[in-house]
Amino acid sequence: MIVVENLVKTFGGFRAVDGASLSIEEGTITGLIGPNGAGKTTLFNVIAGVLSPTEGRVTMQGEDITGLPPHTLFDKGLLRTFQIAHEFSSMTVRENLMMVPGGQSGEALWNAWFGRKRIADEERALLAKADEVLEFLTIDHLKDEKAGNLSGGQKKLLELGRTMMVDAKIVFLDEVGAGVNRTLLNTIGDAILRLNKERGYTFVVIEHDMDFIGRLCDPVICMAEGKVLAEGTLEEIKANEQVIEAYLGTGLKNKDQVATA
Amino acid sequence: MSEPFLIGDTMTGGYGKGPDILHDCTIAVNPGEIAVIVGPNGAGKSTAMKAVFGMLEVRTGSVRLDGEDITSLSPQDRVIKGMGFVPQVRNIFTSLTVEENLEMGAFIRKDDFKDTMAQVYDLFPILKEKRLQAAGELSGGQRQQVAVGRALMTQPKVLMLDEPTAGVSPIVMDELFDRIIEVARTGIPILMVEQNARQALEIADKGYVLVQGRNAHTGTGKELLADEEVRRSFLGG
Amino acid sequence: DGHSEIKMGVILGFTGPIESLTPPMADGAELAMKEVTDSGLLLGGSSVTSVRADSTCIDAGAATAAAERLVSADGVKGIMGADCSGVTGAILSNVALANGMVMISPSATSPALSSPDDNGLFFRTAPSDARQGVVMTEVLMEEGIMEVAVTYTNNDYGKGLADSFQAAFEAAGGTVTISAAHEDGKADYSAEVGALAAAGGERLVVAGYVDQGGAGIVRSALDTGAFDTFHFPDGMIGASLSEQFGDEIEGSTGQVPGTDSPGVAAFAELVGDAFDATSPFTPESYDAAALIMLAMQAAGSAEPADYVSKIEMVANAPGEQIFPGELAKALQILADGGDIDYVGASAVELVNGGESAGNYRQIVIEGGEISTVKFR
Amino acid sequence: MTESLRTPLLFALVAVLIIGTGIFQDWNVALLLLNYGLISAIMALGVNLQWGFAGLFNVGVMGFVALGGLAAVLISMPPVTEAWAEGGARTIGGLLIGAGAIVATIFAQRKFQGRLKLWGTIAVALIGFFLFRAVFDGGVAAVEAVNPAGTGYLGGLNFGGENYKEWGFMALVAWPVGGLIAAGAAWVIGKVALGLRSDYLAIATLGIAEIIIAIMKHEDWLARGVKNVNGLPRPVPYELELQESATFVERANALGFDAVYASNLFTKLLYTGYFAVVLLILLWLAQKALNSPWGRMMRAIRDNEVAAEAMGKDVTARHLQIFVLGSAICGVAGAMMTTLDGQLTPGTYQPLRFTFLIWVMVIVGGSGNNFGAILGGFLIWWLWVQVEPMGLALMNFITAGMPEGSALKEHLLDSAAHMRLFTMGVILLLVLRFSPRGLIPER
Amino acid sequence: MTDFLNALVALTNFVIVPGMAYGAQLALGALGVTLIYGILRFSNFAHGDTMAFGAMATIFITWTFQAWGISFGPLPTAILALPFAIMITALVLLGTDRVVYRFYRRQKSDPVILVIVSMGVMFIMNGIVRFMIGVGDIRFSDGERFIISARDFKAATGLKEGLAIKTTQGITIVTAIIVVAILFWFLNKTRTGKSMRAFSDNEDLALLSGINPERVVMVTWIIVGALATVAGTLYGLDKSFKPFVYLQLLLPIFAAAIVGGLGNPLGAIVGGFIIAFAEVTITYPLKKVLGYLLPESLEPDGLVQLLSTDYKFAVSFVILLIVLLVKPTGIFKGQSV
Ligand SMILES: Nc1ncnc2c1ncn2[C@@H]1O[C@H](COP(=O)(O)OP(=O)(O)OP(=O)(O)O)[C@@H](O)[C@H]1O
Ligand SMILES: Nc1ncnc2c1ncn2[C@@H]1O[C@H](COP(=O)(O)OP(=O)(O)OP(=O)(O)O)[C@@H](O)[C@H]1O
Ligand SMILES: [Mg+2]
Ligand SMILES: [Mg+2]
Repeated sequence: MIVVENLVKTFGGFRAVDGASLSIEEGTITGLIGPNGAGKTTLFNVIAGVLSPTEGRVTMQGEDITGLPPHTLFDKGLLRTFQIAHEFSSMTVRENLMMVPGGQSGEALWNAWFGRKRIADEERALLAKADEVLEFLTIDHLKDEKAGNLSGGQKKLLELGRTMMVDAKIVFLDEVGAGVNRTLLNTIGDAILRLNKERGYTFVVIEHDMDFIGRLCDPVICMAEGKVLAEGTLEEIKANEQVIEAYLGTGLKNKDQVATA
Repeated sequence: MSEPFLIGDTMTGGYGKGPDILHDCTIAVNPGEIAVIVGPNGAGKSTAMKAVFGMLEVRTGSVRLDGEDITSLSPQDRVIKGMGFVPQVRNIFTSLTVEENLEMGAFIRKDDFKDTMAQVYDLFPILKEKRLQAAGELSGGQRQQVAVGRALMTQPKVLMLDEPTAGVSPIVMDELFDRIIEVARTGIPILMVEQNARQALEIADKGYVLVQGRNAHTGTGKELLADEEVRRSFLGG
Repeated sequence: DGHSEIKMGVILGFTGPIESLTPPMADGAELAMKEVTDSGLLLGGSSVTSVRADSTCIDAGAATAAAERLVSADGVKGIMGADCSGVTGAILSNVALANGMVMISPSATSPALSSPDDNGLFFRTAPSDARQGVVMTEVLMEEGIMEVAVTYTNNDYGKGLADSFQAAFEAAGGTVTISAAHEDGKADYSAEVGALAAAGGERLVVAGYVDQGGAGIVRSALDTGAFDTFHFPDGMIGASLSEQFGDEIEGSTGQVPGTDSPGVAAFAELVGDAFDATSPFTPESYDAAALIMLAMQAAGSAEPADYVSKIEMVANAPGEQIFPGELAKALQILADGGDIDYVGASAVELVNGGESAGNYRQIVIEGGEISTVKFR
Repeated sequence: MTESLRTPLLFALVAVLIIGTGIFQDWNVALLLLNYGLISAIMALGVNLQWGFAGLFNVGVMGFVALGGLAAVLISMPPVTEAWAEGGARTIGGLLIGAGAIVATIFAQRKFQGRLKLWGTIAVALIGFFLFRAVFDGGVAAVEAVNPAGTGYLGGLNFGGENYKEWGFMALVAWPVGGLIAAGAAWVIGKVALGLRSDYLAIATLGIAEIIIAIMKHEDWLARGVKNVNGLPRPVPYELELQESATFVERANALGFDAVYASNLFTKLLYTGYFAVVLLILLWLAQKALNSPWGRMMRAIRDNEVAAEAMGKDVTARHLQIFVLGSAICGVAGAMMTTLDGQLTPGTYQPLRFTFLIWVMVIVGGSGNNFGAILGGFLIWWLWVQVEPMGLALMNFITAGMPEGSALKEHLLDSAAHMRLFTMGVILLLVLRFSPRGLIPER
Repeated sequence: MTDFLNALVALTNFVIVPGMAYGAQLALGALGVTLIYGILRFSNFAHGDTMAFGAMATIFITWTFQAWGISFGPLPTAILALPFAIMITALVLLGTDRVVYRFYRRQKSDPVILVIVSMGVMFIMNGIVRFMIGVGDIRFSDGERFIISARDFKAATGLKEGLAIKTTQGITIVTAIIVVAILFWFLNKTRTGKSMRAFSDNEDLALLSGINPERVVMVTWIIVGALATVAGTLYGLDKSFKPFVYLQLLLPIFAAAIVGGLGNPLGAIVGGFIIAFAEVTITYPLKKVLGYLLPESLEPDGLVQLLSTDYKFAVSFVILLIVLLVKPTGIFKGQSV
């Protein structure tokens, strides 16, 4: 579905993504892991058109999408969430969701002035959809709250909720789990699986929670220092020496002392 | 039971003129202890931390540090009293370099803080590498490390961390927890909010489960981990 | 009744780009009012009070509103003003014409304002630029100067004057090396002076204001050694010229409206230390106010509709010549049914339906002081 | 005070201020204030569209207002036939060559490759420039030589001939044209500058506005430059005509009015009617837009451009759209204002008056709220004009007790004019102190 | 050879020296603007009038000194008066902050509100200055006027072209260099300086680090007061003091601050020079210079001027636009709120 060839992104002299090549198969939930600063978010940003690559090429279903602006990619069905929540802080939670779908006829000024009827119908449908998503995310009681007033985790949920407002082909999730309650995260995991199974969404998931990755993802790609370090099932990855050293580690050293103290 | 070192006692309060978020919420920690707050998103965990730190008005209840009532002190004054805090969001100076961020952590210290800085760099080697880079250009996990490093620079008498491990890789998380334990062992009480709740409760002496601004469950880390309902509802089974 | 109070509007740019020029102008006009009031002779003992209003010089809307207020709310019987030609035009067409109000501007010199459709309500005591350009050419040619650089303040006064001068000077065989605008009230004139210096010329003609960019240009030209002698038209000639530059501009020339009459001296004496009598357009302001009041006396009425026809009559011959400080005498003559020829501080002579005829005093800077060479 | 009561009360306050002006000063003053207030409200609406809806920091309002004013001349003045004959064709030809040169340069820049790209492009640009100057300068000189004191420009498109002043409707035509010209300029400017963030966009627009004014001041062939164009036709009858019309005098007298007074009121009222219609139409359009999905999208873009872009909104295109719309509104207002003034005076366009004062209106009124912007427009304009007598009165009051002729008293009275801005400042601070988000804040 | 020297001197006298001096003046003003922007996060429109106020204070004190017979040798007496004027201006600014700005800071108002509030302050200061000292031109420079005057230079070198450097130009340039060096050191190397940057970056977190916001604000205003007074006084010494001009200075000052990158002191300096040189060079006719350099036969007839001075403002803004299009946040990466 998405093929990344030899991608390089430099900041000043620093190579944040350093010749990464990978491909994402249609219909999979691909996990993307790697140490902090490995270049995962940067890779997302390049694919999603926020950053332009220094070198390399990205294709989506055979079509070259390198350097296309994010809104064009959105129209092609490529959605993403932000690691650091980018909510519309002065709008209500519900409006945050309702603004998402593209091609709303009310977004054309002419209709805004003279097409009240059509807009009203569309709005009703949108509203219902938004409320459904909010309920799913357990934040429906906050629908009229300003998004800026949400808690850290709630903002993350809203990020996710936006991708659920439209029919996407491929969704990039950048640490949706960080700061989200584990019980809720399980539910989110269920939803991702369902969207994947029932609607055929492709997902790429950055996450540091191995349980979550384990439950959802196959295959898993591990990046380090801007390059792809390893690829395979989670089991294979977990067994990879380099991955353990750079990323997974071997658990707490001080655990016993404290627990008994 | 004697008075805990730091206690937010039956706090009730909310943001500005808005509704109460906290309802008779109590949180306490003693020297050498790690207290962990867990709970669903929006339960009021961050709010409770901010209330303890004086960043929002506590309408009823009080906050006491070492027996002294500090309910009406400003956050700065609490810093001077030895409290250190890492907020959940906006917790670094994005336009300052990493090193300057750490220096700002040591702002109130009059002594030489080179050693502490070296310790922080030891703990988070990547920060040493990026020490002259603007913190805003770091990756999410790196920022988190800067934020914790900044708080450690204060050499606080009590350390409060709001989700310090959000977004950090497993290896760094382990080290972070290790370090937190070490800090606690030197006798500094640590109060933290965690969503990586199981790992956190494993090292916690005390755990609080907050739900809708109220204390829902309280116990030692072990007890809470063992509690079937807590596990199911808040720790993801 | 004999002891009524007549209000006269004084509308000038008290704030804004020419704010430093306007206070003495208003003082000049009010001096004339005080003189008339003190005489107790106007229309059998009426007093004249001034109502000041701010034309802002730049904001036609605010100026129109201020003038509207003068006319309809304060009930003034005549307007001394305005100053900048933009707002003057707006006030004239929107307020004065519509209400049949008389306006005498002390400083608007733009030829464009002498349009035929002012309904005979608009006058000015400053001469139109066209004539000054010719006079200026004569002065320079007599000095043997054939090549000059010109800088003008970028408004209709400066531009009009520069244009008419350039036309006259070139027709007389002279060369204008460059004609560069400068904006008033700006921070720095190095670029303009650089350009003027590079173009060169025997003398620099500064068609600006002495309290504004004109002074800045002269200062910068002197400091860099670009020019040592200048030629100054009316806007540049005032006490502050010699105060600021003294003998640094020794040998510079210029001309101001004025005749061989003792009016200027009389005005200076009359003013004393009260304000700067030689500041640009200050004598003209005194004259503008005086003309309105004298016309009222001649008409025996303070209504604009009645006295408007008398303005040219009192301003021009025949009749006894009237100088500053002699308003009481003039009022008496008029009351007795006599005729006057108001000369005033700026040698007023109204032609072409309300324009000043334009007699000029040629000056030179000698020993750091402005001294008169002759009259033209 | 509840939100829903606040808006009508504040508008009532403005009404009271204007009516009070009518009662205590004069109805002519009140109506004049109202008319300029309407224009100010329209400008504020335009700025609010850009800032309040989309967060575009446009500080070039002055430029668009001035372009509107230019349209008033270009449409409603008669052509200067002699100038056209002397140099019209050459001037226009020059302009076309100039435009062609720009197109050719862009074309060269796109098409040339390799080393040719830089030098070829520069060469094309230079050749174009000299060609343009060679043709254009001569045309301009010829045009400006035609009676420079009276015309010296090409004039406009009013073909009423001798009686062009009777073609007052041309002034009405000029208003939308003013909007179009401003919109065209805004489109070009937006293409170039809209990529800039907040304050950088601000200074860029400020600079562009200065450039527009510089052109209007120096290109005499266009609209006489600083020599001004006076006597523009107007869409309402002249007071003098009314005063001479027997029927009007009769009717006025029947109503108990003096004819002069009545004629003044009548013309002003007609203007009020025109302006109010324009304002109401624009307000209706703006309100509909704000409360539609379009408005929601705009607010989202204002809030967080990166996220909006990721959610499929074409931020650049939307910015351009709203920049053009807002500027067009300012252009319409500018044309209306020039018609009301009866003259185009490029020298009056100063940023303080035509940019920052409008911003004060928007912010004090309440940005993001159309009613707020309109209220701000009326209120601030009223203050701008009325603080002058207020300052004067204040000084008179202060000095009332002082002995006649004392130096301090003189000094205070002489400074009265400066109390105008001082008072304005004090009031501004007081208003913003008590409603820091504007009088009618965004929802 | 002499021709070449003449050309060089002409260019120096009319382009380089005035450009440097004007650039330094703009830079000093822009430093104040940029500092407020960088730390208190709003564009301060009152800065022009603050400069006027500072210069006014200097003038009053200078007059007092002159009345007492105190002078400063070849340098202007005003330099002696500066420290006192700085104190007064800083006090006034602190008062303004207390009465006006603090409220909005506590409210965490939108920066644009603060911009409009600063316009209110501008109007008030504007009134106060005009009320206290009037609207006219005031010259208050004394001491030696020139370091080298054009006449002396010609006499000394025997060249046809003169070169003039005014004392005030010299002082301005030297001061600008010193001030920016100190400021740079202060902001980047001292604890207080860093805490100021931290405060501007993230106020809440600054609080959590024990930084006293009131102190940061106070220090900022004191520095701004000093900068404004120095800039205003030097400008007034070089040209003359007239309140209205300070309002007009605001535009090029902002242009300078922005082109260099808002919030960046070094940018303010570079921006100041760019704007100044843009105005002076692009409109400078090369006629004379070429006249010296080229053989007689090739001497140009026209002015050889790229653009007439009418468009000097336009030119500087075009340059500004080009710079911004190439580097959207100014030459030295600035901030944006
Ligand atoms: N704008 C920037 N300027 C300079 N360096 C940058 C910039 N953005 C990112 N980097 C650097 O690029 C590297 C990769 O960052 P990235 O955000 O892609 O990491 P990541 O893999 O997402 O890490 P994490 O798991 O912590 O989110 C980091 O070392 C970071 O410091
Ligand atoms: N600044 C604010 N103003 C108003 N309400 C707020 C604000 N911040 C948070 N809230 C509300 O207070 C409630 C508790 O928020 P808080 O941030 O304490 O949650 P939390 O337990 O930390 O959640 P998370 O795990 O998602 O961080 C939430 O419902 C949130 O909407
Ligand atoms: Mg990341
Ligand atoms: Mg939280």
